Amino acid sequence: MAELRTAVTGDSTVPVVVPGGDRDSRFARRLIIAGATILSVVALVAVFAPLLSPWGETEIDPANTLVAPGGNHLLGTDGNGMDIWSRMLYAARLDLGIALAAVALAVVVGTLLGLIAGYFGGWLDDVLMRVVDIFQSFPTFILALAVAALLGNGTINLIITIAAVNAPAYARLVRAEVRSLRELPFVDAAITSGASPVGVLWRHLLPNSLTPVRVIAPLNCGWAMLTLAGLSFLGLGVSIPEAEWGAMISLGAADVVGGRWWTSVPPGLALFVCVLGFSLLGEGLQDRANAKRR
Amino acid sequence: MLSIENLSVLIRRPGRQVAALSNVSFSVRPGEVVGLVGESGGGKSMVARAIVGLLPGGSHATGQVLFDGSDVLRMDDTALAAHRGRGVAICFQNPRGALSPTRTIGKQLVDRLATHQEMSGAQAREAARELFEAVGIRSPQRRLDAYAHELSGGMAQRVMISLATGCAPDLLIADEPTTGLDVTLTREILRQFRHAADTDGRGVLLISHDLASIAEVCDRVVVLYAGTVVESGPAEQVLREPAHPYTRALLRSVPDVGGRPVVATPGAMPLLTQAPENCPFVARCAHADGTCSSRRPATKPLAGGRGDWSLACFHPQTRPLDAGAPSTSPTTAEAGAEPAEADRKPAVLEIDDAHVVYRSRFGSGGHHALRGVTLRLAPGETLGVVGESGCGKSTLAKLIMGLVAPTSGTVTVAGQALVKQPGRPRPRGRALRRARTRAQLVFQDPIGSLSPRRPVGDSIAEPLRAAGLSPAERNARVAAVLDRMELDRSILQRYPHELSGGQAQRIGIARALVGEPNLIVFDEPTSALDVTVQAQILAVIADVAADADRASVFISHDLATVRGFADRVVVLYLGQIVEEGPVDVVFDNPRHPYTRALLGSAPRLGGTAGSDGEAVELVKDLEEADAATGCPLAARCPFVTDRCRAERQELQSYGESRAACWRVPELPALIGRQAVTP
Amino acid sequence: MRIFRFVVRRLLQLIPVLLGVVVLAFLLVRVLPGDPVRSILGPNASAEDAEAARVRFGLDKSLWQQFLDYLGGLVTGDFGTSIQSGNSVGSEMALRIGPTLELVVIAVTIALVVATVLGVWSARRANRLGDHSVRMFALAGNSVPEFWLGLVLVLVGYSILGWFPAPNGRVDPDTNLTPITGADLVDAVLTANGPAFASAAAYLALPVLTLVVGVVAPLLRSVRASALEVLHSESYAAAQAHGLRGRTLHYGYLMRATLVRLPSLAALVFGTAIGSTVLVEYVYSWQGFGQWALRGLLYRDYPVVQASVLVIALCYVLVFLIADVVHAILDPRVRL
Amino acid sequence: ADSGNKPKDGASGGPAAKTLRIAVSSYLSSWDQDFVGFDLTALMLYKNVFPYLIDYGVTTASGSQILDTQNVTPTFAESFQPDAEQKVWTLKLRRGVKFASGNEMKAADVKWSKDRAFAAQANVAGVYRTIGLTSADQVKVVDDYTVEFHQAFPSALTRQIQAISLYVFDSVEAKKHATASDPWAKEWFAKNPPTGGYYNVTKANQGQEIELSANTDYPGPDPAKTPTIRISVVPAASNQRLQLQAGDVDIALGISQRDIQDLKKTPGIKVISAPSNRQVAIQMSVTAAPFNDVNIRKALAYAVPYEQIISNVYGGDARAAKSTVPLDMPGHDDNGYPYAHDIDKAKAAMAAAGRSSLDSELVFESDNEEQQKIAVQVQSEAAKAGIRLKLTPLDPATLGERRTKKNIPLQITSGQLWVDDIEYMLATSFVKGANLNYSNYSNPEIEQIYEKSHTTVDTAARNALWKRVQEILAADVPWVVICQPNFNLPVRESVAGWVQPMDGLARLRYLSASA
Ligand SMILES: Nc1ncnc2c1ncn2[C@@H]1O[C@H](COP(=O)(O)OP(=O)(O)OP(=O)(O)O)[C@@H](O)[C@H]1O
Ligand SMILES: Nc1ncnc2c1ncn2[C@@H]1O[C@H](COP(=O)(O)OP(=O)(O)OP(=O)(O)O)[C@@H](O)[C@H]1O
Ligand SMILES: [Mg+2]
Ligand SMILES: [Mg+2]
Repeated sequence: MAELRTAVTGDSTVPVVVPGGDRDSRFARRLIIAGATILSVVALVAVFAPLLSPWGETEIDPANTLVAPGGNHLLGTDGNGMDIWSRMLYAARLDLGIALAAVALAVVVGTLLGLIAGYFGGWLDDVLMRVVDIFQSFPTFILALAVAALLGNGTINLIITIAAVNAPAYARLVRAEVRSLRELPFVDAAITSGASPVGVLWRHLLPNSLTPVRVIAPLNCGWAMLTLAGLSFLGLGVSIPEAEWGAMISLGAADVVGGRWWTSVPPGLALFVCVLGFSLLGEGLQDRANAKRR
Repeated sequence: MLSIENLSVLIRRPGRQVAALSNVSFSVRPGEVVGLVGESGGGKSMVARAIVGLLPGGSHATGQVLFDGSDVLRMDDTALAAHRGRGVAICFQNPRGALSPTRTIGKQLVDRLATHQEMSGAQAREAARELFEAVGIRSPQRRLDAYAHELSGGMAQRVMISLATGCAPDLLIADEPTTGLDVTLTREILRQFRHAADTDGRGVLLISHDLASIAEVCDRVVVLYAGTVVESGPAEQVLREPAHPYTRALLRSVPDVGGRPVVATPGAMPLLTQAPENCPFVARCAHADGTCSSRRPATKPLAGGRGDWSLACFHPQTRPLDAGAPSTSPTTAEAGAEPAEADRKPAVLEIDDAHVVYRSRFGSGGHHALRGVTLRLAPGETLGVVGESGCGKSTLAKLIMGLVAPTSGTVTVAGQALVKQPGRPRPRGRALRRARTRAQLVFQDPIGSLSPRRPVGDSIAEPLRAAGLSPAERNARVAAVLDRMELDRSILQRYPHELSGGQAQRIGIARALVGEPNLIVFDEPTSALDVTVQAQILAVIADVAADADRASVFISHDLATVRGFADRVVVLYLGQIVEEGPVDVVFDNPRHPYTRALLGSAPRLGGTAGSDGEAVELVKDLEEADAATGCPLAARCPFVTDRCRAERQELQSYGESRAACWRVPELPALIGRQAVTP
Repeated sequence: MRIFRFVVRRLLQLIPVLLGVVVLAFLLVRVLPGDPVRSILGPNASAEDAEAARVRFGLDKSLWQQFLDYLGGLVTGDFGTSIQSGNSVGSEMALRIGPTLELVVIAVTIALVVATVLGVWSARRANRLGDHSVRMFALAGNSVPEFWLGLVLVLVGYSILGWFPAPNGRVDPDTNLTPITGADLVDAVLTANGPAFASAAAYLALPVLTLVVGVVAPLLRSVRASALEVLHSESYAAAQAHGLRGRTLHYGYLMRATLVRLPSLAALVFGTAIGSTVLVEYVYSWQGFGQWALRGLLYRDYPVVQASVLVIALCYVLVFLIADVVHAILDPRVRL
Repeated sequence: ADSGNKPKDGASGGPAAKTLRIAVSSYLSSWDQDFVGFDLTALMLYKNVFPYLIDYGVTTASGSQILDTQNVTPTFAESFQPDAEQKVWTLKLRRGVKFASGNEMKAADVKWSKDRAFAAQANVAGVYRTIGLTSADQVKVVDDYTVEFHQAFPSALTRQIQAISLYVFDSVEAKKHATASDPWAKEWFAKNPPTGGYYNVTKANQGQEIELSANTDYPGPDPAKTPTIRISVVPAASNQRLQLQAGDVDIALGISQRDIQDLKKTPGIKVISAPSNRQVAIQMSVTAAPFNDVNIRKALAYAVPYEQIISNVYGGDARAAKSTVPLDMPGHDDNGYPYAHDIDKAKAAMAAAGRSSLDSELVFESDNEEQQKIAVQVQSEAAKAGIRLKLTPLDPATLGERRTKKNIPLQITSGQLWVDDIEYMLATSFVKGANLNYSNYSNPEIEQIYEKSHTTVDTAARNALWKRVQEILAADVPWVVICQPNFNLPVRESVAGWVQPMDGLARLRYLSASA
């Protein structure tokens, strides 16, 4: 509700205009569009990386290590003589892939747990939630290292690690949602219409409990990418020499001090933009959801 | 004091535009109670907002809202700040939502007192206590430290009134102060406003969708339809002989305890994007002609009308609203013959001494919601269940549907137990699911009872799926039931939020009907709906309830709606049946003081019913009455004796009805005395 | 009293969780490949030497026996002996946890204050330029990897501008700070050591900034959203319509209602911040808990890993407990 | 303020600074050298705070001062001499050497220290086996200042081995803290740094900073030159560089290779360079497929891009290998070492093995940037010869375990031997079961030569043996020696007196700085 703005005129036929209205949702839409655009560009880059990059993902130009941008190498090369520009493009594949896959896995596992815990309640709920507590309170990087050490440090394991770290949040979210949905009349309506428990869960509670998940998931994707970068920095990321932004940044981070910004700034920007894309999308979705609630 | 002149509000949003108000004019004088009535979306709240200068963003307002001579729409910030609270104070539509959840209500009141009456801390607290007392809050000292969520609806409304009066305004606005409250409270709250006008000389603007309930306390009424004033005038006359077809339609939509039948008006209010060019009611009006649809009638004083009675209509009606309405409806006429016949068939529903206790999650104890209810319902019979909010009506519905298990006692639906009951077998798996479909429930919240992310077609077909029908059969049955509900097929693909309340409730009834159940329970199916839509849905329900081989239970806190089509009625109080019998017997000759109290507080249009003198006033709110050992009503009953307090009476037969009260024989005499010494 | 009962009940609920964490950590470190004793023995050690070392640390016993010994130790507050340093894990941890907690607590507190002030400010100017810029800055800050931000801040703040001390520790050794709790600011206050306080604060500035930038966005987003919700709520409109103004309106009707939902998110953010310290500590040579735990993990120092997992989990659940209590205090609707 | 008259410590100018600041990459794991603690930072500190009774001398090589591993001289000891049979070695202690507690160092301290070492069954006990010392009885106290070591057999390595093992605890102080369950005062030594060396530890904040003060009571040659040395832990190499550039540290021990190239050009900083005998190599498992085939080992040896690695990884600051034995090691011989980068020969060798391609795994240390880069370059070139390598970085614990299991097909190793001698090299790396023999290599002839070398004391005879050893190793190629990187240390220009440690453990006593 906005305040009336003064229009000091005696004429009662001149409308008094109250500012405001829907700018909220307009901005939310812009955020969503901006985020979606960024992400589509990144996705396109990921798909067409081989066409866009003059060098291979791990191709070495031995005569030209750490050369500055220009000439044969659009963004210069790193300490191994690999082309930054090409690696930066290829990295979109791994980064997007891992983030999306990890979040998807987390959503599936977390939602399932949350549904079961929230719907059946009782001891099952208690046990599941305690398990979720355990996982949630377990330090991320120890979990990551454990998974990496157990399964070797491959892409799949990174996905598992990041999913394991995120799944508890979804479990909680969905559980809370299911618990409040369970009290709503439509659930009673389904039961009295003879729906089986699985039917109620699957056809009624699941679709309705996913609303907050949809809002959180994009934000979470961005966060997953940052986690991936952090793991790379700790040497727990993707295996050398695959191209991944976080790994590129952490490899090149030390170069910045010596003035060789190109090894880490471009992948840093790429990561930043991509995470920002997810954040914008998430923020927009959240805005829209909030506006709907009001 | 308040004079609204030619006020129009257009709300502009990209992609949509609403003409919320079009050329509204009326005034409120000090000491006067003016009622503003009309259907939902008619623009009532918008008027209130314009008066306090809180129009929504994107509003374009023209015209004037003159308050003591200055135009609220054009006030600057300081003038507005002085105007709000001190000049006009508003009681919001949803009192619990309008109270800040994180501040004690005492502090909220003190804030108002400090701001507008420049009181200091201790002084303000004392004044707050007194104000609470004045609006009928018991143990006000303790309540000062309560939070909004700890209050019942009635209590919250009282607090809201005290907050508004705490600002010491010249004009008090109450936006739907009684929606959601039950009949006994409604009366009490409305009286508070009359009181404010009479003793403090404040102007009062009472907003409601329900003409009948506010009629009693208003001096004048203004009827709003689609943002236009269609009729305004002295309350008494407008209500008795409304001249505008819309006002008449509104009044006819409201059921009456006296038994006057509800007449439904088809159609719904248009959503205007511009100030109307024609009469906005034209599409629903029986008297409409070419003029009505080409021109918009000007507001003119009514020829021959007394006072400032004016209306905007080309065809003012003059006949009284319901001359010679039959006092009994056809369905109830058969009622007397039915029980004997019903006894022979196997009962559809049998409840035997059922108790329900809601256990609290931690610790012991719990809430005893039903205390020994015994019921029997035969096919074809319609049972009305009435009682105040919180008396256990919904619990009874859930008990029947097998959504709660009885703590003791038994419930049998179509010969089967739906939940685990002590010492009885119950079906499992598919058999249980089929058994469940034998009884169906129609919910109070029509939209909320539909799964939000499923097309409604899915929801309707749900019982058929449980019965294991093939998709083709399902489609046929769904199509049939849609026809009966007069709904278009295209609605099946829609989602619940795309439906109007009336449509959603038709869907709800369709879902209940589609599986041909033996029993349908209606739990306050119309209380969330708009007045004219209510009338439409009640007509549908009456039709459904009349199906010969199906039993129905109709739950309502409003006795009048029950009267229309129930054969028998039970009156529930604190989880117990206090009176029971054929509907006309109970309504025309109530035995229990509680039944009398309920009947007494039911709104009635000026003098239609004649039992006013016999009304029983209960002394306290429901929540303050704790059922101890004796009669559950003991704490609130004006006729209470020591015996009532110590011992509970069982249901006793009095003619065709039964009641549980020690003092039934003496009551008529007692009531006479109470009327003399209140 | 009700709060007390609630806390006790919640503490009891923590027992299975912590027990689960203990079991999981215990098993996890043991199924990890890698031999903890090899790294302390040096290349010339024979198999017998290795066996002797294993015996010294009780690693020759059965898994069950080791677990029972460990549990027994925990009950008496003994976290075991570090394989790497031969020191008691408890005393090493005591030195490490203080600094890290100090860092995280300060950062989260600042983030909370900033988020609250800016969030409410932003909500009041919803959809104007100021609001948009605040949100965009927060989002941008949230989209940069912490270690990268840290390195850049070091480069700019220390090397180029020279405003901040070298990233080589937590306090200038010349101030002769006597460690008591390990949290330097606290110790400086306790020992009334002014120069040490100044120095510790200067050393804290950049790491805190790094963490704050990393975590402020979700908090800000949440505060803004709930402030907006309150501003649009009927209860706020009612207070406005009744002519309440200024401080009464702001503090009585806006702030508390806005902050009600913040504690649980703050707890979550606290958890993330604890996780991020590993990186921040590395960048700022802040030999704290995260570095200690990471090193323990890399060398499979079983007792160290077990203890650090347990302590992080404990911090985490306690912070959540505190958040719930604060929430209950702020929000009268919460039933305890 | 010019103070040119004051005596200079060979530094470039200014008065001697009281404090020297050194940045290291990690905190030491423990102060107890017998039982735990086995990281380079720890070992370096031990060298400076334990009284080591004998140590290497100093010599000058190609313009810089280096430790002379051939010349082991008494420091805290008066003398250390063998009998005629070279089996009994007599150690005479210097009088007046005091621990921080004020206790004088006596023979009983040496005896207690050796008893403790044997009891620990780690570290010293392990290396003593190579010179025939296996039990505490072999160490005998003669009088308060004389101890005898009775070896089971004579050894040419005794001086070298004792140089790294003869450190002494303050046993009088230690016994005060010993308990029945902890007779060797492990708990006390885990917390309390040893005393009596060139430096005493005056402050040690867990994880952060260590302050060393010169031991002014040291009565022997070469006392510590700088009164106070502060060692701070800075894990990020780039931060070490920044601090060195800003003058906040004087010496940075953990700077990465490419930063060193930059720092050579940075004013105010000098990079001390010296050839070193640190070897970087790929050890190939000779007992597991596919590298059990000598031709495939040769293929890899030809496929490694030596020059490319030297220039890309070390910025040219490394020497190519000419033999499996390090370049400057006595007895080094580069005759007949054929391996240089040549993909055609590599393919030919593959063909000789009957393979056109194969898959394998190259393991390296996960936090080692140098090894990681080498791995990438090797992977890229080896692929050209049909050897497809999966790169597997391993953390220390996993690496340690897999090494004991001997199941790593290829691994990058790097390091320098503590003893600059081929017999020691064979003992540690090439005889069956040797600890650093990750290749699982064994060759009967090498075993024979090794046996013979124990008793061969004559230099020419030894060199003849070593020549044969190198021929055999070149033919068997258990290792691909990649290069021998030079030692580089960036310091502030004010720092002087650095002595290049051939064992990689800095002797801080020689360091000085001008203020
Ligand atoms: N904030 C808003 N933005 C846009 N349109 C609005 C807004 N508030 C109300 N309207 C529209 O203005 C019209 C009048 O609304 P108003 O709330 O005054 O109706 P009402 O008579 O009070 O109805 P109810 O009985 O449901 O409270 C409706 O058509 C509604 O949709
Ligand atoms: N799930 C529950 N747990 C605990 N108490 C409950 C529960 N449901 C209802 N109650 C309590 O039981 C009593 C009866 O509730 P019920 O909903 O049956 O009343 P009602 O007559 O339908 O009221 P209304 O007219 O407000 O719908 C109320 O006091 C209510 O607070
Ligand atoms: Mg309204
Ligand atoms: Mg109900």
